[in-house]
Parts: sequence; C-alpha cells; structure tokens
Amino acid sequence: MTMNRRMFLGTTAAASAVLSAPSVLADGHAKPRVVVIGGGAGGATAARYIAKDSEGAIDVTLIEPSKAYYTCFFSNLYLGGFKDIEDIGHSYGGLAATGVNVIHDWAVGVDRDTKTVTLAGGDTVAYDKLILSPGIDFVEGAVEGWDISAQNAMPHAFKAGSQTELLKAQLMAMPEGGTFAMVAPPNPYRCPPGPYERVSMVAHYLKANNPTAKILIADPKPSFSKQGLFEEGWNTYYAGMIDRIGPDFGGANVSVDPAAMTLSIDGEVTNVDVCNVIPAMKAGRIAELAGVTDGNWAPVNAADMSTKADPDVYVLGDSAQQGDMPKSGFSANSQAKVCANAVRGALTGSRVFPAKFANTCWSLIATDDGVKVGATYEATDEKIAKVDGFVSTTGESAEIRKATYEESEGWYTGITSDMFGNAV
Amino acid sequence: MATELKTRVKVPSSASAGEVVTIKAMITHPMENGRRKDSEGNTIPRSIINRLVVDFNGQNVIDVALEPSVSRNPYFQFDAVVPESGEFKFTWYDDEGSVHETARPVTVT
Amino acid sequence: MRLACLSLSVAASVLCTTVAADTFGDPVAGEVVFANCKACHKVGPEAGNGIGPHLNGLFGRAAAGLEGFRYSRSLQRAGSNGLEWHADTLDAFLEDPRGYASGTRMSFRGLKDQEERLDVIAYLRGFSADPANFPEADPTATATDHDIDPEILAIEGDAEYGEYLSSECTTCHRADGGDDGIPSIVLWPEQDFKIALQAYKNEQRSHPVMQMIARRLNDEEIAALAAYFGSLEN
Amino acid sequence: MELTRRKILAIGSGTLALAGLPGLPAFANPAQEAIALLTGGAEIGEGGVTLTLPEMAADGGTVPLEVSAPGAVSIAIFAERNPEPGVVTFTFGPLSGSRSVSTRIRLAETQEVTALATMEDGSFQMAKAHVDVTVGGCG
Repeated sequence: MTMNRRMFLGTTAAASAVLSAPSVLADGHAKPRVVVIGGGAGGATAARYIAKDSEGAIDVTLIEPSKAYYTCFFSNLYLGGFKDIEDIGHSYGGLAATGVNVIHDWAVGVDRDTKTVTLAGGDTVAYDKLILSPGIDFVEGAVEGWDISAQNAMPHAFKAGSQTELLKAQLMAMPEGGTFAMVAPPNPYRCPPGPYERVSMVAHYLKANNPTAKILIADPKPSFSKQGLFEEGWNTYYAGMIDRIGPDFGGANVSVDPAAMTLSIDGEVTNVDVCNVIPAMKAGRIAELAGVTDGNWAPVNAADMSTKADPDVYVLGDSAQQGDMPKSGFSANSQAKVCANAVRGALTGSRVFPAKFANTCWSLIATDDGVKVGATYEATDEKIAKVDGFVSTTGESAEIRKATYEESEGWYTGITSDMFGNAV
Repeated sequence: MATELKTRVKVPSSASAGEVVTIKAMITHPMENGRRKDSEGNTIPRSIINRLVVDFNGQNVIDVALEPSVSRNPYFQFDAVVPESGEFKFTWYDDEGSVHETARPVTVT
Repeated sequence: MRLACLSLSVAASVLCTTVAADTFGDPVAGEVVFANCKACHKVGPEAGNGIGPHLNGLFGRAAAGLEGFRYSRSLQRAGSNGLEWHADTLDAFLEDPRGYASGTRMSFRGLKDQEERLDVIAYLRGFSADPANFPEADPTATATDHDIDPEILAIEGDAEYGEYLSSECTTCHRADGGDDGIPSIVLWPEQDFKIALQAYKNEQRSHPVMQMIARRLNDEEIAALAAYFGSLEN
Repeated sequence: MELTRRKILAIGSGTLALAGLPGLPAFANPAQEAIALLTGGAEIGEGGVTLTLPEMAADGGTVPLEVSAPGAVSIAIFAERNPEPGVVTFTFGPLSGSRSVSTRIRLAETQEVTALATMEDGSFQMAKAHVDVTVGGCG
C-alpha cells in the first residue's frame, strides 16, 4: 500500500502540531536566540541551516576562536602531498552572508540557569537553545611522558592547522632511513580510519622522498577500521616499510620521551625521528564546563541531539555519545541537520521531520586508490542505531578505486559548501 | 606476497633452567579464505598460512594446524619449557608452499 | 552509470591519432558510444527533454538554445556569447565537458578518444535537419528503461519534506549544482529523479552509497526529494 | 599421534568421509559431524576444558579465544556456523609449558564455538562458548 499525499501530510502535520508551540523565551527579546559553540562540521552546519531555513526568524550566533578553519578530513592528503594547506582552509564569510553572527572568541563558561555563555573576552551571550560542537580534547596522562606542552616536539595533528603543518615539516626534515613513529589512540576517537590513512599518506611521501625510512605504529587496539583494505594497500605499495605493533606485542604499553625523541613499547626503547602521538580523546572542554558530560563524552538523545542533562543544550559530532555513529565530519554534519530541524521546530513551530542520519568515510591509500565505508542510522529511544551499511572490498579494480577517490574529492567540495555556504 | 610476510615473536632473552616462559608469535598474512569475490565476481583463491611449528633445540613445543577461520595476521600465545640455553625456531607454512622462519635465542642463567 | 562512463573512457585510453577534425566518424560505431549518453539525452522522433536536453536538431543550435529546458548558467552564458553546436564545437565540448563549460551540469567526464567523439558526432548528425552527408537514421529513442510501478511514479511529492531530506544529499551533491567527482542532481525532471532513486533502491543501478541511501527512502520520500530538487532555482 | 593429526587436517580441508563411518547418527551441523569423525563416536566428557571467548564480538573478523585443557595432547576448535567448521588445532610437543593457547578467530555469525581436547589417555573432553556477533561500526 502506498500512502497518498493527504495521508502523508496528515501524519506529519499531526506530528509537528505537538511541537508547534515555541519554547518559552526569556523576557525582553523579540526573536528566539540560538548560540552555537564550535565552527566545524557540526557547528557550522547547524548554524548555517538554522539561519538559512528560519529566514531571519531566529538569531543565530556562532562562537569560534579561529578565523580560518582547517578541516581535519583531507588533512592527511596534505601530509601525502595531494593537497596544499590552502585547499583545506575555509573562512566564515559564507556563514556571515547567510545571516549568522560570527564571534571569533573562546567560550569559557556556560551558565545553564541564566542561559548565558561567557566568552574569554569577558562578554556574555544569551541563548534560548545552545548547540555545542567543540570537537575533541585529549585525555590527560593517556600516553606516559606526553602532555599538551609536548605537542611541538611530538605533534598530535588531530586538530588540523598548525599541528598538521608542523607534522608535515617534521616529516620532510626526516633523515634518510629515519623512523616515523605513531602512537595510535584507543577507541573511541575522532575519525576511526584517520590514523591509518595518515600512515598511508606518510608512506606515500616517504616512498618518493625517503624510501629507506620506516614507519612504526604502536597501537593499543587489536583491530582497526578498514584494516583489511589498509593492510592490502600497505603490502601492495609500501611493502616492508610499515610495522604495526598491536596490543599483543605491547602496543598498549607505551611511553614517550619528547626531549630524547624516544618511544618505548613494552619496555623496548626505540629512537625515532618523528613521533606522532595521538592520545586518548574526550569531549571538547566546553561540554565539560557546561556540565553536560558523563565521563569523557556528552550523552544525547538520538531524536534531536539534545543532551540527557539539559533539553535546551545540544551536543553534535565528536563530543556526543550518541550510539553507533563513528566520530567523523560526515556524522557531525548529518547530526547537525537533524538538530537544526528540531531546534527550528521548537523555536518557531516549523515542521519537524523524523531523524535520519548517514555517514561515509573515504580514505586514500595511494595515488588514485581510495576506499570507503558507510552506513545509515536512525533514532531509537536508546541511541542512534545503525540501519544498513557497506564497505569497499579488497581486490577491487583500479577503476573503482580511482572513482572512489574522485568521489571523495566531490564529497569534500560538497560538505564544505554545505558547512560554510559560498563565501562572498 | 610470499616474500613480504612479516613475522613477529616475543620471547624472553633469558630464563632459568626448566622455567616455563610465555611466547607470542604472529605473522602478517591476509588469510584469504577462498570465499570472497573480487569486483568482477571472480572468487579470490584461498591462500592461508596452514601450519605453524615451534621447536626449541629441535624438540617440539607446539604444532598448530590453521584453517581459514583463523583471523588474518594469525597470532598465538602459548607456554614453553626452557631446559637449557638454545634457540626457539618458528616455522610458518603457507598454501603456496613457502616457508617463513624466525629464530630467537634464549640464554639460561 | 558514472562508473560505466569512467571505465569506457579509461579503457579507450589515449589513442588519439592525428584524425583531422573534419573527418567524418562512423555513425554505427557512434550509436554504441551514445549508450553512455542516453540515460540523460534522447534522440529520435519521440525524444523530449530528460535529465539533459534532447539532441534532435542539435547541429546549428545555439548552446542552451532549447525552449523549456533549464540549462546551467554556464551554458546559458556560452549561448548568449554566440556558441553554436557544430562538429568542431561538439568535439571540443565532448573531449572535456567541464573544461569547456565549467558550470555544466552534464556529469560526464568526456570522451578522450577522438575517434569515439567523431563517431558519436556522426551519429548525432543523423538527428539534425539537412542530413546531407548521412542516410536517414533509424529512430532509437527508448520508451522506458525501467519497470517501476506508474502509481509510484505518480505520487506527488511534499517539497518541504523534500527540502529537509535533501540535506542528506547535499553533504555530497552540491546544492549549487556544481559537479566535481559527484554528479549534480539539481533541476532534474521529477520523473527522472524518481526513476533514478527507485532504480538504486531496487539495485538496478549500482553504487553502494546510493543504494544504501535509497534503500531506506520510502516512495513518498523519494517523491518529496524529486519535488524539491525539481523546484530549485538555477 | 601422526594419524590423529592427519585426520584433523583432513576434516579441516572439508573432505568429510562420512560414508566411511557407519552407524553414526544424523548430525545437526557440520561441526558435530567433524567432532564425531574425530572421536569416532566415543563418549565426550565435560569439565576438563576451559574455553574463553567474549560473549559479544563487535567484529566477527577478530574474536579473541583462549583455551586450556590440562593433560591434553591436542585441542581442536570448531565453529558450527562458519562455512568450514574446523578453525584451528593445537598439538602440544614435549617442551610445551602448559596446555593453554590464545589466538584470534573469525566467526561468520552469532554461534556456538566448541573446543575438543584429546587427552593423554585417549579420552575426549570438550567445552562450548556462545558468542553474539554484532555488526561493526566505521569499518
């Protein structure tokens, strides 16, 4: 049976009618106010969609310290020499043109009782709905011998920008036949295939410029995302260059000495030339300051991304503990649109549609050899639950891999214009 | 493929006579189970590590027969008695008939 | 579809010899090449506009010159600047469509093999007026290439719901119609859009991401998306 | 010993010469067939084998397994719902330090895993463990 149009409209109209009464606004202002903290894949998308779709009915403010945003996705391609740093940098001009009030400052506090956000510059910003999309921070003490003050000697490069440029500079300065080490993070973390795509890109660079160099990975996880695909590619393109030490051989028992440039795995000390330490992760600090985290992450309701702690505070992307979706830019962008639709509905009575989520992660292994994994998700009472999925297979033809890579480039253009609009 | 396999073992470098030591052994190998298809729909032929033999000074510690249901990068942890100074020898056999050997000395103190 | 285009042009590789641009191709061979085009472009007596404009009477037509088809701004601009379709301009366009007209919505990477271009141009020449150098071509337009229930295709979409659903598409497919590794989907005729998504849903078109996305869209949702994307301003 | 080993290998490669074993009952699954072939239908005791697997595995491609059977000369592992039920067989030599081994196996779906130990006196012991295989996340 197919629903006819009237039945269809009838059901959605009924659903939205429940939500049509705008939430109670604080006194003294005409328009509902949405404040978004964090201008990445989650925050920029949410701000842009709410501003665009509400057509001026909602005041949208985005708080983001950086004036230029460098995407973490595709930053590995910069390491591999496939992209310039400018290719992954974006301004907030397009968001401003859409009507978003962009404030470049750090949010340093949230008072959920008075519904205000405090900025490092001293100002406060009031909100009716607050959306947090602060990405990740690192768990202190996760890697023995490393703290954030060591990030210049041993960069994490898991927030893109100057850290990525530093890692690239160190890679280029490696002595002939030197060792590039990576301390991989435990689950869950931002971008599950990210460290392994990075290894692929570093290997691609070294193969061309420093072919006797070695890559050493200390990994606390017994297995990792797209492992079969990566290992197949490493064997094909970079045979003998990459050595991954999993937990069976001490990959979880690691310490570093940034001053001496050494890495110790299970007590065995190795001199390294570059050491990319990617520590265990947790929600961005403002989520913790807002009091919406439980442990390392912020639990949210799957239907609209509102936090379990406060129905007027939403958390998107990496910081959210939502269920089955991986922490990725695609996921954050997908969650942002569901959240934007719900927030707009709550504030203006516009139609609220059922939550649908999707994610696809592309990774580049070598020139024209791209792979992907993806899934669709739905909101259940407990969590965001996986519905369906696919993954590239080993042994695919070169044409398919090339098309997959080209598709990833198309996606990059697509998602960045979806996040930032078209800058004017 | 056969030339690029990497083996890894963990054996204490010293032990007392008669001590039981824990040994870990791994080889990087896709363990192709012969059931997957490539993009053209052709079956990818079975290619696995089918046997691991671990000896110490010519005496057997363990003999493992592997089937395709062992995970890729086969990994085993087991215990061995070290009666005297000598050498552990690890021999991996694959479907193509190649043999991959690693040896690791132990000194009895 | 896209993969088919890709594999063809890759397989053909760069065999470009020094065939002069005024050499006539083989229209029979060109019909085979045209198989890559006909998902979007129709020719023959019954042909109308689909995802792309029909190609009857193409020779001598100004770029973006058909009434009733919504062309990209880029081709409109080219047309108003005087671009007309002839063997030479078609040859250049087909070699690298996006290089020739950067904003075109034609999601086709082009034919790198000059012989293929000449063949398909010769084939198309048969559907234009005054086919002095060619015999009358047989009609080739296919009626339908799908078996989707007409009732499903008749569902009228809820464009506002479609706008919400479209946000999932625009993560990859650019809302401005730009085409860069991922095809443009804006301004498609509603029916073509529905057929395409239904075909992914039924796994008659092969692309793992699109199959996955389409599988969980019901018929009303597909109609809603078609209504929304069909309604966008250029 | 050598005979046993050859038998095990034969089972693993899927050449189930069941016709050669008259009098065996119909089996619920190939793992039971394989086990019966190995034991020749002899009685199998329980309690002498400890088999440890996670109750739930997010990735069926690498499921950690630990098995221990003091006094065993060999231990064979079977997964009843895998395309081929034989998984791996350990035969202990004179310098074995214990009858315990850890490894990682593939499980095609949620199922019961069986460990069958052949003891020094020729008797058999077994243990079973149930594993729920869930679908993995980002690859």
